Amino acid sequence: MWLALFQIVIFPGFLFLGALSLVFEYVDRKLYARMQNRIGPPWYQPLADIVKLLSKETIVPCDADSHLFGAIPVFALAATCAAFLYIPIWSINSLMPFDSDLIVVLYFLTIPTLTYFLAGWFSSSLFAELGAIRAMTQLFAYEVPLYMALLGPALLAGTWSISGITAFYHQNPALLLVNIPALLVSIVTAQGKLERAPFDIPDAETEIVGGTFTEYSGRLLAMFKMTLNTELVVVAALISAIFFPLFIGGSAVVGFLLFLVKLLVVVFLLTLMRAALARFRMDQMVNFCWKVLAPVALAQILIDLIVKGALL
Amino acid sequence: MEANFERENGVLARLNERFGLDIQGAAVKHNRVYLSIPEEAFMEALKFLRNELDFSHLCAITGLDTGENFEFLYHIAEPGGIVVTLKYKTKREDPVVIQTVLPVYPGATFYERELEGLLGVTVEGLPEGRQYPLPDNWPKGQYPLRKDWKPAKQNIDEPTKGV
Amino acid sequence: MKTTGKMVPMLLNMLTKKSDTVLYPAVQAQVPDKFRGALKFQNDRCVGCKLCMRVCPANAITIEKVADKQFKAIVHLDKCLYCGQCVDSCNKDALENTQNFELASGDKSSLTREI
Amino acid sequence: MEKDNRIMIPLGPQHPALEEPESFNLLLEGERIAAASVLIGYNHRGMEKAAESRTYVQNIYLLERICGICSHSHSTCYVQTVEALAGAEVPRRALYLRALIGELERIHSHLLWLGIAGHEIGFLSLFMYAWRDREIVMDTLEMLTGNRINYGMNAIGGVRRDITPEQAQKVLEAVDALQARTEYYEKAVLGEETVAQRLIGVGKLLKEDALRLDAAGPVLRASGVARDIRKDDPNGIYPELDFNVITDTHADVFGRTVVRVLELMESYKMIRQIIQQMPEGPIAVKVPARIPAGEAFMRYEAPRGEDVHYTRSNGTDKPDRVKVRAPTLANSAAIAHMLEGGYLADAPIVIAAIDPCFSCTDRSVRVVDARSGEEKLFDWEGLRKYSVAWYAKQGVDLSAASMRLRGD
Repeated sequence: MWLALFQIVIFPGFLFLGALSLVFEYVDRKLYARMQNRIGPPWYQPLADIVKLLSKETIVPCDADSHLFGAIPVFALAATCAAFLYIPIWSINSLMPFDSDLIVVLYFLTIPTLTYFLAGWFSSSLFAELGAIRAMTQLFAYEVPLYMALLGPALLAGTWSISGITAFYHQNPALLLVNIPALLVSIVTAQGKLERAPFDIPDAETEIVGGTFTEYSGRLLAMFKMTLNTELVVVAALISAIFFPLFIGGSAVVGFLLFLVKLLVVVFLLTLMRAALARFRMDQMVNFCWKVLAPVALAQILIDLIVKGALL
Repeated sequence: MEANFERENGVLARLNERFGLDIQGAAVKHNRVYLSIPEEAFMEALKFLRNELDFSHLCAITGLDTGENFEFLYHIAEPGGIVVTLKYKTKREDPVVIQTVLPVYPGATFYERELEGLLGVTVEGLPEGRQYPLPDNWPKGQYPLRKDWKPAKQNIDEPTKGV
Repeated sequence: MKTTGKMVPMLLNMLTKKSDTVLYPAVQAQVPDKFRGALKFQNDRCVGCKLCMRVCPANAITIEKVADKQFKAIVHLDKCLYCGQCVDSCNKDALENTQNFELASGDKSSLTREI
Repeated sequence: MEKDNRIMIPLGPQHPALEEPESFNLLLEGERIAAASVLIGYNHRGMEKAAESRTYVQNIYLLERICGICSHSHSTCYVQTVEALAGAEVPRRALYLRALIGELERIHSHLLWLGIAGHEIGFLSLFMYAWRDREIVMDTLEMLTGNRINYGMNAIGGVRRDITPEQAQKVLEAVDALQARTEYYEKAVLGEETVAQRLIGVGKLLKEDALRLDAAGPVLRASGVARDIRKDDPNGIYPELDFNVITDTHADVFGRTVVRVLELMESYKMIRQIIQQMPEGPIAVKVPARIPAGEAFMRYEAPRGEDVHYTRSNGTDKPDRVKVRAPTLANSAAIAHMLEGGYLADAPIVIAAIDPCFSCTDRSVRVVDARSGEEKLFDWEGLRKYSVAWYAKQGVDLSAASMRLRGD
């Protein structure tokens, strides 16, 4: 009981994940800045931003349902934190593994996007509502390719448990090469999930100002910011657990450092993508997801099935 | 180098030939012709320049207050670089009504709206629209470009009161 | 030929380069020698012709007589355009532009200065 | 739903995408813009009136501040009218210096625009790179003139500052650096698929329409009309320079980007020629404070298009009337046309593509009933229903969710 509480609140739960997310927000922003030939923020900037937001007044629009308006960010943050508990960090097993936890993690990761939609919808502001509708439309576009891309490796491993997938590829590292198309699809769709450029359509500031979060302020906005940051870490961790489950099973320290390195690689790719591309229009994004990414993910499933058949 | 302004004088000659205008008062410079014509002849002359001499580009419309008259200047250009400034005067008596040139130059909307807003003339044939360039809450009957209009003294060291 | 991700090599290359931005105000910004910054007045040269007052487009400078052949200049930094026309117009070189550009102040009255 | 399908959305006068307040009323039919009207005038500062109570010299600095980017264009155009009135023979070295600053200003303006375009389409790396490179040209201008934006280079009868050989060398170095960067943009930005997708076919302005609506500058040239005041009605030393008028046949935002990027190349070429050909000699002639009575009309190719000044003098030291028509006003009539028939999502980049100075989306939504023309306020519930219906047409059904969530 006490151990579970420790795991949820401190490690690897809320506090550890929060700290890790601040580190990777810094890494993301610094890399982005350096790629653009700028100095970028100092290391404490993400923390300072959060502290600043926490100290600001929280304004709830008159027309908004104040209870729901305040509860939505909590749900968002709780869902991403919960998802992290099922992802292996330094060993093959996550802290609370069970059968089919991949499905649970994916559902947990869908919750933040739904909360963005609800947050925008209940803000009773034009920009927020436009952002909400865009977030929802985008969800329908990237979610299917993302799921299919993760389904392929799981099919090949023959398990729905992340720990099981990790263990399988740890034993058969050569089979990781089969999953390269799925890796690419999942990195691109992860960018859509995280609502970062070129898929930052729901909060494109030149079009709809702050998007979903236009009416949010103070600690509620801080919670949303933390959700976005933790989501980055969780998604990167998920991708590295499924696609790079290499060199694990050693000591906890080495495993942990390796975990950080893998996260860095994924975050680096996500940042590079953010810096290198112009924002898509909604119709282009939907077209791209359905006409390019979904077929690639589908092909991956076929390949995985064929490989699995050949191995048997 | 004293140029004889062949092209510029050619334009004047064509206008003279067609409308029998008095072109003695015209000023001719390099690439520039400034011609004052009677109000009645203006629209026909403008159409002639637009349609037959290829003065297809309306650069600007200037309205000015000369005290007893309002003067309107239409700066029109052709691709070769000649700009004709066609001017006419109307008696300054309220309300001053002039004709729109929109049928000849469709891009003239804002230039004519500016005449309405700043000089207080009525441009007949200009579609309804928000006044330009003065703000919506500008007092009625105040036209800054009239010579008898003086801006209110305001001490810029004092902050202006918010709305 | 149009492809996606054309900027990637440049973006990666930039990671190895020194950044182009500086941490102003921690790092001093440099302005060129003949920068038109705040005015400097040398009252021993001024003969009180007030030409600078007349040419100023913004009525930003006032020359006042303090004693016989003694003048002081009052500049309204909030009105000054830093065009330097007064410097050009002064026949006695009593005025000059300095390189000082950090003139912001939270108090408007402090912007009217005797120089 | 079909009968009342048109809503009016005001874009502006405050919007994060642009710098100056302008407002656009867009009549939407579904997601397409059926009609657009341009509301401008939020920035009227009464400069033409103010110019009547200032001397000719003071007016240089006043009119220079019409625009923060084309400051040299306005002051050059204005001093040209005054010099024509005074009959002043401006020294050739002064004309060369004016053209030098003018071309550096064009580089500044086009790089600024390139950055803004990157920002509008969510390509922040382009924004950062273009504005970084703009610093090079701004530093050069600062070195030559003493200021970064309002250069104060023009005087009536010449220019105020001469250029030293060391400075000329620095200008050439800056131009070399900028040319390398611009070549890179030509390759990497114009060849970037995601950029092209956002720009090609957006904000179409066909040649006939561009001419009919008196568009100016890069907007006109991107519609395939080779019209440039520097060639057609040149002032100063432009006839002595060898350069091409850049045109493009895309007639859309992509074409306008191509024209601006290639014009940068032409400007580099011209600056090299200017430095090479610049004669020795005085940089100004003295012009008396009182200008003889008369009138003069001048045109100047500002970075954003044709800038027009008309000055009438009455024999005193103050002008009787100064008329200014900035290029954005010439292009304003064309914006409405470019927006019509396009998508709402492309409106910011279409507006930005004429390189105006404008600002952001209004909070209130005014609705015009297309049949009666009657204006009424469109409440949130109505807008919500509208957006649900619109997205339903796109294949996303939100109506059930919305009913449940709202409890109705």
